[in-house]
Amino acid sequence: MSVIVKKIAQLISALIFVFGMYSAIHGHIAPGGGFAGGVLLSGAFILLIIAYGLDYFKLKQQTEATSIFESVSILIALLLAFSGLFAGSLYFFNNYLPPGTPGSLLSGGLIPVYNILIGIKVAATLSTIFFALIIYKEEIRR
Amino acid sequence: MDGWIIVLFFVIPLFGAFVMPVTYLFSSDSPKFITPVITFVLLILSLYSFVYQPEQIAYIIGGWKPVGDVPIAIYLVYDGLSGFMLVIINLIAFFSSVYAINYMEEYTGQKYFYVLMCLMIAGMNGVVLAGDLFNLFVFTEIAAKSSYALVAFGVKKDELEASFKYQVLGGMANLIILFGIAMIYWQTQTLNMADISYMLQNVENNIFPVFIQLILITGFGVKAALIPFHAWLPDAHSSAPSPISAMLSGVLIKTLGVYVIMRLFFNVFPVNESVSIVLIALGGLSMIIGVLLAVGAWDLKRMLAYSSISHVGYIIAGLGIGMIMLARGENQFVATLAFTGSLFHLANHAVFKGLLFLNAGAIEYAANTRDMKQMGGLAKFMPITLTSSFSASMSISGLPPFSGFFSKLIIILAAVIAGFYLIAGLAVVAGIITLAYFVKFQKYAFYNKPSVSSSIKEVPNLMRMSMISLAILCLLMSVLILPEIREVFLNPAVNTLMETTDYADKILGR
Amino acid sequence: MLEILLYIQIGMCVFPLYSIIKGPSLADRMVALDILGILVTGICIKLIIITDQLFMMDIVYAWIILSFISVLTLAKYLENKKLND
Amino acid sequence: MTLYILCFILFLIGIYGVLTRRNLIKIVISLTIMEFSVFLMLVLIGYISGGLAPLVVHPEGADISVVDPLPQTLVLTAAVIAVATNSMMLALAIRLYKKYGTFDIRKINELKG
Amino acid sequence: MENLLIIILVLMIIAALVSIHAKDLISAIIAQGFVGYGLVICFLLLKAPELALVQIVLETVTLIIILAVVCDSTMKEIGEPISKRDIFTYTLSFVLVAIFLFYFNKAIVGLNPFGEHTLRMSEMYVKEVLEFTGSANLVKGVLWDFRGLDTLGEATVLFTAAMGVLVILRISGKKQQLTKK
Repeated sequence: MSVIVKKIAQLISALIFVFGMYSAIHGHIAPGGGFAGGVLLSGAFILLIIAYGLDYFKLKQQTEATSIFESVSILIALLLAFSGLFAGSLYFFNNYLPPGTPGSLLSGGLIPVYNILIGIKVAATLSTIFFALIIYKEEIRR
Repeated sequence: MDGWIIVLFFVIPLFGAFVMPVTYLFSSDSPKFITPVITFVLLILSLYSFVYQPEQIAYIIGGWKPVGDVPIAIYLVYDGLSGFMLVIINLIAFFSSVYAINYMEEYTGQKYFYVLMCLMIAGMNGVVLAGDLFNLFVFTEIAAKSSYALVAFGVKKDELEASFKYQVLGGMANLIILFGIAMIYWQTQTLNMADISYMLQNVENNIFPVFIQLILITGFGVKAALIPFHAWLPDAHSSAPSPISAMLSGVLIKTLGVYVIMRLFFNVFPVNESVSIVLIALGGLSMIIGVLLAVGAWDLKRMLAYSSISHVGYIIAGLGIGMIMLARGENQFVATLAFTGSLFHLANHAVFKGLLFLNAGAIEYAANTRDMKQMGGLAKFMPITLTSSFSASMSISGLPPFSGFFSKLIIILAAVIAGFYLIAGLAVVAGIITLAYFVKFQKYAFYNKPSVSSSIKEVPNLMRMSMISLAILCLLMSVLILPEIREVFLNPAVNTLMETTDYADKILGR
Repeated sequence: MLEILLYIQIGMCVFPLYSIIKGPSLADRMVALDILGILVTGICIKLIIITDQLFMMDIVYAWIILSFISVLTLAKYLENKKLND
Repeated sequence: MTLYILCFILFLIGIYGVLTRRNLIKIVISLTIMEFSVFLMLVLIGYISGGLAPLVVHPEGADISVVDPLPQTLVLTAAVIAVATNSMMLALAIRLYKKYGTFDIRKINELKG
Repeated sequence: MENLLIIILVLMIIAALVSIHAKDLISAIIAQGFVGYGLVICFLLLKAPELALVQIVLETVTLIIILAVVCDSTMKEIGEPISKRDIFTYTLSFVLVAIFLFYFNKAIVGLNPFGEHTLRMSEMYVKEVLEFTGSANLVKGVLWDFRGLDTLGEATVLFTAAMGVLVILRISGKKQQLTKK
């Protein structure tokens, strides 16, 4: 890829990253949410890989790291859901934080927290899948 | 028992699955010890709740009370049938996970194996507890996805191809089920299974229920490997690692296929004759074609996989006979008999097919072959495998003192009393052919002239332990026929099937 | 008025489809997919004006950004038939 | 009703593709088309004429009629499951291609022996 | 509204047929992208912006993953003469399609027509989700509160898929030094 494409890809990937974070954080008041935001975040990495090639991220170590990110974030989500049992009423998935004023950023109880966690998880998962496919093909060629 | 305990049935294995990649960083041996602990806890939990909780519990996720008459949140329902299935699932899961510690040592990437196994157990427990149609679909997906990956675990040509076939058929089945769920939502505007059964009672168009039931039989028939949809089973079950084969053949096809068919067609949809005739036809076909395919197989695990098709056929045929009696409203005793036979056979088949797959794995581990022609003379080297597989083989082929005899006998009796002489005849013939190919297996594997090298040793201790425990259990299963024990273990499940509208009435409080 | 424009714009989706079916080379098909993206952006903006729901702008942003990635991937494929270098 | 029938035709095209195609990637594409049609079906069912999108931008106007949010939730869940299916099947396809040198499923069946 | 949707659906059906019968894989992938983007237009018209966003994102990612898979393999569709088995599968699939279509037509008589959906389970969601969860996005409120278990399950499916891909893409299944013989 030429220098122009590489430079533009760098700029746009930052833009995508910010937009993904916006999408994940504002999931409860606008379209988007954890899943779309997470895919956008992973899209930022994928764009960089496509523009710069494999060695840009030192991919061999990255798959381990993304795998850990993935399991930790979903583990926290599970524990949050389970913690509803201890918040007074013995109900799984109890949304025990106060609802707040609808439409503002800090509203919806636990929903934004779940959105952010799932955003991290989806970004890590899709990056893992993409990296694994690319690394596999790299190893098989040798 | 408090309602929230049933949440633990899928929270614990999910927790285990998510925590293992992290603990693996500190100790690479940790996954293989975490998994048996988890399955042991689940086994204790399921036995505890089965013995102390004969009543139905409906647990509401999130604590949203019904508005008016309409349930709005996801329900988890624990009743006799769920408890029965939970005990079977966690029993086989525990022995498989203990067996896997030694068996999986020669594979790479053991971390992923244990993670996927925990996810599969979580998915199956969730399917059994789900009281909401879409939630059931999601849990089905978890169990199915992890089984796809586990089938391809030893990444050789056969495994990959089997897994691809399994995924194509399973994916199609899932989408057909999802389409059926969409149609049900269109008609009833609800997803709660109890509410659906209430809403489906007043449908004017009488083609709609038949269409939906056909779609759902197609979808779950693929999961249960009934005969026109069985193409994935022999490849997938024979190429997975042996503990996983035991799980797949022993409980997965029963949970995702047979259990869901029971739940949907007895407790959710109104019981009708046409569906029961389809079930009897599919069951009879599976019974006889399964054994005919199994006779020709020389690959040990493939033979066992074909035999699974035939035994699922027995269960489905028994269910169909009971259903037709319920639909006609005559002779409730035969219906009870047929359901008892089916559920008894389900439990039996889980135990002895699990044991046989573990034996096959032991033979493969020691002699490094799966072809029965290349075995022979193993009796001298592997006495424990010999005895345990002997008891399982006699039980599966239905020789009198063993448990398989009683369950088959009850199904055949029910068929004869109900007037389905063809099904009874097919069942007898299938039983005889089953005996034939298990005698073949015993002869070629253990007693023929030795054609393998003499350096074969008996398998390691943990594998031995789980095989012996399952063999003892297999012998003990025939006590289930005694009335007092049947009262505790089989009757709650049979009652769930017999009282078809009870399920919805109790949940909705009508 | 805007409704008629909406009809026209959706009718115009036939042209990318024609190009995808007919297009002799891969580049034609790729361009057709990109043009479809631009058309849908227009549809989306018209819908925003009709229904007065401004939050749908998010979708337009996402579409524009992501169509860049997909076109880049396809272009990279056309360039040297492999993605990873 | 025309819309529902067209949607079902899309579903059937997917089934036709899965049953008749021989190329692994084509089978995956056919499954994806089936997924699309099921999603569309669910959203079509939940549509209410004159309803707005299920987003309350101005909380005081909460009593306006909106389309049914439940099918959209179901589609959101099913879409993620679809991605999971696709990625696993594609990983298997590339693995099979490297082993056999072809995407043809019949050839793979023959070569297995 | 209904006419617009019919136009798009017909275009999608044509694109799906093109995609299934395309001569090379890249054309098939692009045509499938057309179907996906058509689905996005449908979602926009049906007042589902949430789904439209997710579908765009998904479509792009699926496209990239498929391209990453097929990029250095044969692109050509397998063009071999039609054998007897092919004729069997073609007839089977056409018969299946005809039967399904016929019964579907019969079965949907009497259901709610397009646009006249009634609410039963979700009536409460629409009315009171704002009060109870405080989430202005009703879909997200339902997704993470009333149907939270489904969403957790969905995330678990994705986790399973990542593990599955890592399992499938291992180079060798068994440890080399331990295999016997």
